[in-house]
Amino acid sequence: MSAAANADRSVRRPVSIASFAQSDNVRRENERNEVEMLQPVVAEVFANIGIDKDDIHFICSGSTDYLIGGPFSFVTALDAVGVWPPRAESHVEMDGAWALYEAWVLLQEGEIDTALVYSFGRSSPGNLQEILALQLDPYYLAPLWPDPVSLAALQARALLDAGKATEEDFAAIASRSRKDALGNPKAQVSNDISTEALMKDDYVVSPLRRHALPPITDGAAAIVLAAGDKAREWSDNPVWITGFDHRIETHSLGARDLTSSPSTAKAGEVAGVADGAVDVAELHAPYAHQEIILKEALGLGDGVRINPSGGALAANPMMSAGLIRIGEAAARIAAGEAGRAVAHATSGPCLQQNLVCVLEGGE
Amino acid sequence: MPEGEALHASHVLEYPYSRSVGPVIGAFMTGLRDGKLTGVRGAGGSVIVPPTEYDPTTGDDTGEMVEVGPGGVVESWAWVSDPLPKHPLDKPFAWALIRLDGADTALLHAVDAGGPDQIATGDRVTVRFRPVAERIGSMADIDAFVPEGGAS
Amino acid sequence: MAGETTTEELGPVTTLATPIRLDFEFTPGIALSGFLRGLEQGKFIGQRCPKCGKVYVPSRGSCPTDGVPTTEEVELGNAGTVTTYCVVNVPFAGQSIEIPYICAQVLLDKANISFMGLIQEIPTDEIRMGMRVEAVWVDPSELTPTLASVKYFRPNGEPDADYDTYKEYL
Amino acid sequence: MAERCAVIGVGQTHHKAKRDDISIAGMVREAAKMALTDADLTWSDIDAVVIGKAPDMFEGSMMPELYLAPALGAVGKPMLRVHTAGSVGGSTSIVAAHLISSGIHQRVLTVAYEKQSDSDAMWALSVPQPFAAPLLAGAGGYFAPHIRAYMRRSGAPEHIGRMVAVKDRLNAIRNPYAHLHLPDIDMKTVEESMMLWDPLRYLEACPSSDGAAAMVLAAEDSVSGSYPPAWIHGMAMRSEPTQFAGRDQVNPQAGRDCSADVYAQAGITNPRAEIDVAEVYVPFSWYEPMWLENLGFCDLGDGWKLTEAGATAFDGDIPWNTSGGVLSSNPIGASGMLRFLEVAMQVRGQAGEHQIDGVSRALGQAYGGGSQFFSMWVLGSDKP
Repeated sequence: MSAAANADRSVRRPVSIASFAQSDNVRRENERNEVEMLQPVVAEVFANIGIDKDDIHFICSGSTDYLIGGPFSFVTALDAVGVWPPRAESHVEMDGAWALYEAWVLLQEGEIDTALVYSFGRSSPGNLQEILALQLDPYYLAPLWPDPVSLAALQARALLDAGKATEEDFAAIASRSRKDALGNPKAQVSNDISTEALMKDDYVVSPLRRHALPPITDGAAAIVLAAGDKAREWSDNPVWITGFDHRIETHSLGARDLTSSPSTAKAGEVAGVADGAVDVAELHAPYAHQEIILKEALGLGDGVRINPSGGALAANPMMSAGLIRIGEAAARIAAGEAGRAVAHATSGPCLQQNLVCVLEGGE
Repeated sequence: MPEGEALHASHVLEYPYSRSVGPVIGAFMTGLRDGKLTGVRGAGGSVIVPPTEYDPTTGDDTGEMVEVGPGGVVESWAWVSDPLPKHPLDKPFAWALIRLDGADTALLHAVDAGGPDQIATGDRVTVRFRPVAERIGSMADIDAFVPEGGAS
Repeated sequence: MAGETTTEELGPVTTLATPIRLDFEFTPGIALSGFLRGLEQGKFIGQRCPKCGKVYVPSRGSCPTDGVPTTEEVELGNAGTVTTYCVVNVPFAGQSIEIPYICAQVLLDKANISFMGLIQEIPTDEIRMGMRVEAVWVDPSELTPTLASVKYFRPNGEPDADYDTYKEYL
Repeated sequence: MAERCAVIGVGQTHHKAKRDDISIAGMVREAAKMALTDADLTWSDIDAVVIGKAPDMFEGSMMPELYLAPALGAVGKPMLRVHTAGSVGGSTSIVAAHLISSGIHQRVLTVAYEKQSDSDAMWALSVPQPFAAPLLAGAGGYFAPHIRAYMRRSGAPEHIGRMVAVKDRLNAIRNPYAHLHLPDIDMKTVEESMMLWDPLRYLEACPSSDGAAAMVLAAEDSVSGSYPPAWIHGMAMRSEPTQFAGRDQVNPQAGRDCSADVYAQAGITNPRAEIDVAEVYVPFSWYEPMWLENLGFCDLGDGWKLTEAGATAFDGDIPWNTSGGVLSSNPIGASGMLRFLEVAMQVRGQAGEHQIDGVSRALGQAYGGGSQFFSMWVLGSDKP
């Protein structure tokens, strides 16, 4: 842990990402229900470190009812864990990255040492373009059914108009992401394709071409957090969370500067991103242009390796894509490829809500 | 049971939600029905459109309603060449953030511009309401915005 | 423009109708599909947890207490016990049966979980906890992969089950 | 070590079948502004916002915290959205409290709401899905068989449920924010009310309400407001599976474990003697005697005897649901927080007509789903 991070956040208790697992990310999980999709992921996240559910002190999950069009999907999902005897457990109607935040908060108090965090979502049963329109103001916006691609396109246009990026930049990000995804067995979209070739894609909603959009993905992910002795017991080289924060912006797109992300910048500042060199960043940028905005907000220079997993352009399972960023960033440190990494998650239209988690290896 | 044998069926989630709007949104919707665009004055004097009970940044209460538009400036836009079934127009159109004259924030709506080469950031557009008899006090009372001068 | 006249005539707008319709392709999942396909054949098919040995009918694919997949299929009979019940007297949207009627938790023999079933062929004031019942299936031509294949349960004439045999399922 | 945390502001809407005078944002602001005023704070004093509600299908607005962030002064701040079924109002309060007890924030605003009249509660709670069992019973039909099981186990006479229905409604008359005000209610009117799910009658079931609740929580060195702070002495959540072989739905293990945890934190060994007032999630009258046992206020099978003896009445030794409870106001997402909030009001001495004299310790409880999710806290007037 860097000295600066320690000085700023001396009250914070070190918490480690002890284990991470994710399902294959697929276009259509058409056979298994949520429980059946999640159960092997939970089993794997325990098996990775040789523990079972009885080693877990707190459980927190992230999901949303609207993806499959039925209330209380998080309720039955608990069967994938087997919460018997009864467990301290909670659920956020948010990406699992925020569930991880809730668990991390609890671990700060020192009363408990371990937590299981998981999230899941099948986007394939419904029409995501319509479903996500329901995230918008129910009086002024949702009745017009603006789809998330169109809203992202408004943001991309603003970025182009501001001279902060070109359409080639979007394609270059997609090209790099897909190429990196070749090394990620869990990725959904991966290939070796040049920026020039991608520029031949049609617009879906101008100025966004097909490659600048995330795939529609079904998937699930899980992380085990450990603090204190448990962290060292479960890993010889723990990956520590050394900074963690999240912020939200106003909902009204017309009251925001869409070319910047002050909420990411603020979360990054509180999380202490700038307190040390960043080797790797896993940014939850569902749309290619959003990576540019996030990089700027976090002050990440060209030396920072962005989304070695392929990022959300390679797989974007709703409610898990943010949690996976944290898992992937931790995996890079655990693999010795990075010493310090930044993970980011987003929610809402045009990066309305953002979370930043700083991870470090070492003692 | 082997893989590939799960049952499938179509599922429709449908409800005719009816929302009470309260005084501020209600004033805007009433204005639409009357063929007017309104905003609300925030604590710092800025005019917020569409109007909310609260300042979109500080959360402070907002104040008096003020008339804005009918014209405004395109702040950003996105061209939809294949409208989705629920979109407000069934022909190609632009979504746009439009800062109406007299407003300090932008409103999202559709612009019936004709083609992607007929619209640009900074363009002036004006509101086109539905016929009086079709207006009910909803965002759909605005048929679309159109380029000022009536290009299409 | 209509001007103020419209508002004078209609009063200010106070409500907004925002109908929402979303279409989904639904799947109950693999384990539950096994149960539903059983219903289509006029059978109750459950699954046993490999760890605790309990039989879930239906199973959603994972033992709720152990968190492991339930894989072994178990075919159950038609008979079961009413563990508890209520008499429904309230009309509500989506209801298809004439009130009053009996809703009971039915524990099928050899199963370790009860499910809610309709009880017929008995006056509502004669239902009791522990009553032995059997499933009455719809005509074979009408069997579907839903619980609607079970027309209802009715008393099967056996003496009531001893309270101790089902008290853990209350 | 956990930091001390206290409730320093409370606010709630007037709960009604239909708040047709207000938008969703307007409704949550009504409660939130009241809580801020109570704490003598403004939006800018708040570090983070935690919001909770039950299924988004009630209002047809997905993850509405995104839309509500500016309405709750959350712009530029952390905002969390909790959903744990019916216990959500309690869980939301607890998640908010942990932001303070963990030492991360100084002042947190927490809000819970439901605007059930935007749709229909029965529909939103049981949206029909393919292959699902035919809709046999409706909401109360899920719980009525468990009530019957309780009656069988405990030997409770039938009039106990009616006593609870009358008691909570008479308490509600003291509470200006309660949805139902039924001054003429008595045992006879309850008995004569329509039988819905035998053994449950109309007046023994909760209403469907629009409403919101809000609290401001603060760390020890950030306490403000004119009423004394209500200190958190213990808080916990517990969940168990919805259905499993041998599950006891009358006296769920998760509820017993949750209260045991909270009592241990608060140093309570005899809840009936050491808790002055309790606000407990009782959506159907019979859940009072059931939860009396589950929460350890008496021995197993004796809950109904406490109710019958008047122990839980307003002038009893352990008044339960002085606000009128869920039986009198039920905006589902907010119902749990209203329980947590009422005990804060009791401890702070700001409950007006429904104030019990000299409350130094109080228990708030919420449960949800099919009695498988529990959240509880114990508040006290003394610093823990």
